[in-house]
Amino acid sequence: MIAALSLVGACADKTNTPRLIAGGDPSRGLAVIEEVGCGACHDIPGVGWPRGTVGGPLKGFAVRPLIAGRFANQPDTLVTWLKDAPSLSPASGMPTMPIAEDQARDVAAYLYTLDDH
Amino acid sequence: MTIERAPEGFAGWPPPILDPAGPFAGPVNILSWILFAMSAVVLVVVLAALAVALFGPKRWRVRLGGERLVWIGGLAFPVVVLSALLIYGLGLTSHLTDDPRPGEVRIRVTGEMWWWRVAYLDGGGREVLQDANEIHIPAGQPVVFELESADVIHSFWVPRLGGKKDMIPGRRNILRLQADAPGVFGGQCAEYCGGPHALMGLVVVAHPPAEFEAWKRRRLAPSLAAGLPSRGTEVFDASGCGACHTVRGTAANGLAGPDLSHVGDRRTLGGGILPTNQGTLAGWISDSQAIKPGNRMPAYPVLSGEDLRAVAAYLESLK
Amino acid sequence: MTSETGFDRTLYERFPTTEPRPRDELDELEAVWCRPRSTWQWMTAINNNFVGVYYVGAAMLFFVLAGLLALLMRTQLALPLNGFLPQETYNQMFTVHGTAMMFLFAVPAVEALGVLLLPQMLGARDLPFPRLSAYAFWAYLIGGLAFFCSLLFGLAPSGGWFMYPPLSNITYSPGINADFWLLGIGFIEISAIAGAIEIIVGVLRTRAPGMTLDKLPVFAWAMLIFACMIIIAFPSIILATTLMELERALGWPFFDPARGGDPMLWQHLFWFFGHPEVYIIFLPAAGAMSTIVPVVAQTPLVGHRLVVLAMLATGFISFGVWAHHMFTTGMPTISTSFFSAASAAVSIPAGIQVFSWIATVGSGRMRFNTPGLFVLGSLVIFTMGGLTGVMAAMVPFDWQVHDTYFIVAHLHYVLIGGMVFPLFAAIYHWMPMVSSRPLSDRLGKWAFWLMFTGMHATFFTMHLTGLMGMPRRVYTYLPGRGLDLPNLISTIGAFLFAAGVLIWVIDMIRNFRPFGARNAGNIHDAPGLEWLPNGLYSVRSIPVVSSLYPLWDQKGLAGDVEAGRYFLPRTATGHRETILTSTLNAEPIALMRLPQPSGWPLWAALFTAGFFLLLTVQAYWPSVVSGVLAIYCIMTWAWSLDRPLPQKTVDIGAGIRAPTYVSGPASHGWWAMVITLVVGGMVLAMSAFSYVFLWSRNPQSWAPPPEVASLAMLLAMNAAGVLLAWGACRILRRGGRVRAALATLLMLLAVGLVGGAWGLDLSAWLATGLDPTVNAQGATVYAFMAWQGFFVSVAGLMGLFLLLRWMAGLVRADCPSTVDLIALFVAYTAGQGAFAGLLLRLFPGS
Amino acid sequence: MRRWIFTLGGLLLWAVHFVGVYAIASLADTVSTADAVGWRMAALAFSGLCLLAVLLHLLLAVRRLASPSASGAADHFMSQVAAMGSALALLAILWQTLPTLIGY
Repeated sequence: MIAALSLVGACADKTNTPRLIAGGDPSRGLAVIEEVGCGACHDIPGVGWPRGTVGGPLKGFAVRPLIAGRFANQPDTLVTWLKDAPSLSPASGMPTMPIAEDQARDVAAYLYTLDDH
Repeated sequence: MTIERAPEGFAGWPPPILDPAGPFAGPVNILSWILFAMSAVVLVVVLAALAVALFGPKRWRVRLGGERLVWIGGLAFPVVVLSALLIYGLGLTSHLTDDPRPGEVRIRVTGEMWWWRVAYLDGGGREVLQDANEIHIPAGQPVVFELESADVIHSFWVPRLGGKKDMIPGRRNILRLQADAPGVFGGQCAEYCGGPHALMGLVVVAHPPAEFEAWKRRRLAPSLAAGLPSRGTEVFDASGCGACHTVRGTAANGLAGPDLSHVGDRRTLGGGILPTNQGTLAGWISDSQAIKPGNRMPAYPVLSGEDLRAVAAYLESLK
Repeated sequence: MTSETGFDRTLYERFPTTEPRPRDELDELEAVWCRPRSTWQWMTAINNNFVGVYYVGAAMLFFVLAGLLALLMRTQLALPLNGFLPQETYNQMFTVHGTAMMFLFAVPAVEALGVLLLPQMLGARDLPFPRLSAYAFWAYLIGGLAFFCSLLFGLAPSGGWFMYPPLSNITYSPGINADFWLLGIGFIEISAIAGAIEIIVGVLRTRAPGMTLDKLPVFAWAMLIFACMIIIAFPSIILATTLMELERALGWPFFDPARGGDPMLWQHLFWFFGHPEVYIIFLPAAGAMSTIVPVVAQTPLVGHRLVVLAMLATGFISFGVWAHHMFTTGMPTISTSFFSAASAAVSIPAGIQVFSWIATVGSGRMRFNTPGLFVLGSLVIFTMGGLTGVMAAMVPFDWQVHDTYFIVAHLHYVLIGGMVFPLFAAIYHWMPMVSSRPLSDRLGKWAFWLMFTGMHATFFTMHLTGLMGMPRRVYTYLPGRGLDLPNLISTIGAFLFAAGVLIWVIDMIRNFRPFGARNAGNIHDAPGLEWLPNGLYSVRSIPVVSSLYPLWDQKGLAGDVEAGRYFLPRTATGHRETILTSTLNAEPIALMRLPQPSGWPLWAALFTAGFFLLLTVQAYWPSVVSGVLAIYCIMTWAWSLDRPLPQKTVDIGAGIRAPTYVSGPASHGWWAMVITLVVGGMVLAMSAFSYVFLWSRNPQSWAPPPEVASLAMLLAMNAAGVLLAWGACRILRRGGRVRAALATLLMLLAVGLVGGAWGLDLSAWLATGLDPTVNAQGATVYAFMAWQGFFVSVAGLMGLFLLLRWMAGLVRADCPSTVDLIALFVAYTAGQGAFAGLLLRLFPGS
Repeated sequence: MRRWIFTLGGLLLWAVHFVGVYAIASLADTVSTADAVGWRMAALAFSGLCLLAVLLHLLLAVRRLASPSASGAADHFMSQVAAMGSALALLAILWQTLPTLIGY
């Protein structure tokens, strides 16, 4: 419900987002997030529970300049990060996630709808 | 790698009570529909009588407005309906509570705040294998569950396989369930047990009998990954995880928490609530309180990112 | 028909009298029954016209408060994984919601309705023990508020309203939260039993002359059965809560399996109370329905005798269904089957009542005013709840739906249809009688339709939610499983329901405004005595009743009553008074003097509350002080009772003379004491059950009792106590100052003997080395000792009270009631001591 | 008191029967389960006894209703309640006996 509302809101504002993900579908992305349990570590708008505290909260992720405070928040980097964070940052707590490329793109697309501060 | 979706849980559509998957749930489904039909008929009769009493023509109302209606509608009608139902219901109760027969697979499930300790028993009732929150059974044959509790009262319920039964400290209750075909069935604690009772789920996996035997043989041995030295095992040992958890084939032999010997092989984490993968494992280890508030595992904010990942990877490798 | 008391029924023909009444009679009556003037007088009012209204008001306050909690919970459940309420807060809220609705709203509300309506319905001036009503009300209000406020400090219990151990024991519920629950329940136990005594004696002994049992209003029947059920059922919860507090505070293991206890004992004790409780709530409401339906249909109730029978049968059979809450606990199949059969049987009386209401509506012409609508709504909702009840009575079906939202739906259908809607019908129906001003019919219809729609939206949906597998008492649920939509609908429904209640609250505030006309009169053309013109003294004169529907069948009754042409048209002795009548045929026996308002019941309630509250927060010394003060207040209150009047007999109307003092079984005090002792006896019976139950769980761990030979002394002392107490009563009646002194002495000796027997028993057990904290046998044995010790202490206080009265010259042959009642209590205590001694030594034997 | 006991006789017998069969079943469960047949027979015999008693009470109540000596509306009312209560109790006891027959 909240998810649907926030999606509607997000789509209305984000028609000119610079970070479109080719083939990424935000609603499928949210489904992947729930299936894979990203909430175990992150507080993600649209995911009521769990609201993990281990990784950073992802509210306003779309307008953040950096991923994990280190890498430019660009679509390709994000997709790589989602699948295999340790390859970019060996000290990160974020493990390799069991998601395929297209699923990662969907998740990234969803994260880029989170533009409210 | 693909995601295996968290099992269709204990709840949802179609209503699991009306979607039976075995001979202990099937007759209850039939009973349910008989009861629904009975209720619908009675309700219609009452409402019709009421409607006539309120709006009917004078002649009808006079016929209705005597003590005869009370005798027929309030006494005779319910007596007939209830007598039939009672005879059927008592017979069914008796049929569904037949004693276990020798040779049936026996599994002891112990309710703990807020997870399930699972032990597979041999013919003599000795424990041969321990696991948690996920129960594997052979399909097509009755399985005997010995239900116990370690702390407060819980209730073991897998709606598609049959009714629930309470787990009461100091007592052992017997429940027989059967899945007709292989499949995954959600379950849930039904008796309020404090704190995160809402998040105390479980999964039942039914295999073809031969596969079940194979699965059990595989499980009897320690996980291949258990003994291998890795950063994950080092962190696991150094953090004292073994004080509460057992990983067979290693020094970790704690009994307070769930057995982790094959935790990577379990579909869910945290009592049927999250899928098992490195990410959810890391989140759970680092701060399970944010996920399942009130559960007995403390948060581990002392682990570095790399250590956390290493432990998560190690646990995931325990298949 | 033969007379019950030797009263000559032809005397009734003298009424209505024809001679003119003296002019100042009415002024005297009004002066004696005067309206309170200061705030303090309002607070210490004891007349049922005031206490009844306070009582209903307080119950409705708790209804609204507990309803607000429901709204908060529904908001949390509106969305899956919602974060509106934290888990612990949610768990506390559903516990308080259930507890408050059952104990602070439902039972007190129907009891309050009885206190408010019964005297007027029965043609009495007031209930027989008005000060007890006041005490019960204040204890309830203070205790209830304290319990509710615990929520604000996060100190509320979180174990669910049935508080199953081990979850509620000290290990899993540390802190004083669970103790607050026990505290709240404790007050309700006190006030419910006090109210039940009041109602039983009121219905059986203070009816208008001629109101034989076939003319007893259905509502009064319902309240009578209700009160008897409280007397039988509440002892079980008294025992259960006492045992739980003993386990929590002192570590006596009644429910701890590691030390031979059994959590199932709690379930048996709780539900032996808990299921009758549902019918305890339902019966008065059904009685109200059976009273209101004939009025809205303007025709006598069809099948009146069947309805009375149905209520009696409910009163019995509802005690045979308690374990249908325990079908999933692994009881033997045969036992579950008994309870299944009884659960089916208990629905027959409900069916009789439903069809009697339909037939009544059919034989009359329905008026669709607000009470009429609530009555119809109740009929529909209750029928639906009854049907799901029959479903849940089928054991295999219950295995599936037990502890799911299906049951949540079922119980709300039964309770809202069986109690809340009838209560609202009753409020709309009787408001013109209570405040002489009707509630708005227009607003009432809005309230009804909002509540009716909201109710179905909320709870009908829950049947489905339950079948979809949602367990009850979950603070959240996972998304993507189809549960989102039904839960959202339920939440919207809950707010609709609340909107209806809000409209009613606004109307109530409007209704009690202190200005404007108040002259509703009998606007419904209802047939009951409560619709006679009345003042604070109830009716001007107490009519002779010759019909079940006196205002319909006895023409000119209202005028004659108002003109003082019946019994007691004045105050005969210059005090508050009413007529004491016989139980079956309501023949006048005596004039019963009623007490004046007094602050002592209020103080007693305050200090009783203080005692328990301070004990809960572990301020032991202040609590002892408070307890002593409470005892002092109660004694002072009792001090003014049992005083004979100078006039031995008075004219109670038309030259009929009646005594102003009676003692023994004819007196109302004797009845109250006997009923109190029945409560004690029931606690004892439930204790014996608990003892045998715990033994059967662990027979091998039972240690041998003390020597059986020690029984001889124990029994002899108790028997001697009984004999002396009986002797005291006999000797006092023979008159004389020496005999009065002798009677006092004998009674003190009797108390001493019974106390000594207890001491002997206790020391014998202490000598065996049995420890109450080590195993269940020790715990139960010492629980028996503690219970007997409590009775012995009360007997000791009574002895002290008697001694003081003797010194004040109040122990006399012309007022033997005090001695009689103490003798009854001492004799019971002796019997209880003997029973406990026998049971504990002979079962299971050495 | 005697009037009350007569009026409530049927229902009181129901209560006696309920407590009796429940006690017999509980005892059987506590003491032994081996000899179930014996316990069942005992329960059935007890049920039969209670049924007889209720029938007797029903007969008495009906006779009192029919007898011309019963005068007054109140007496008649109490006798009616007694008779109907007994009839209802008869049914309830019959149902309560069913478990012993088919409910094991």
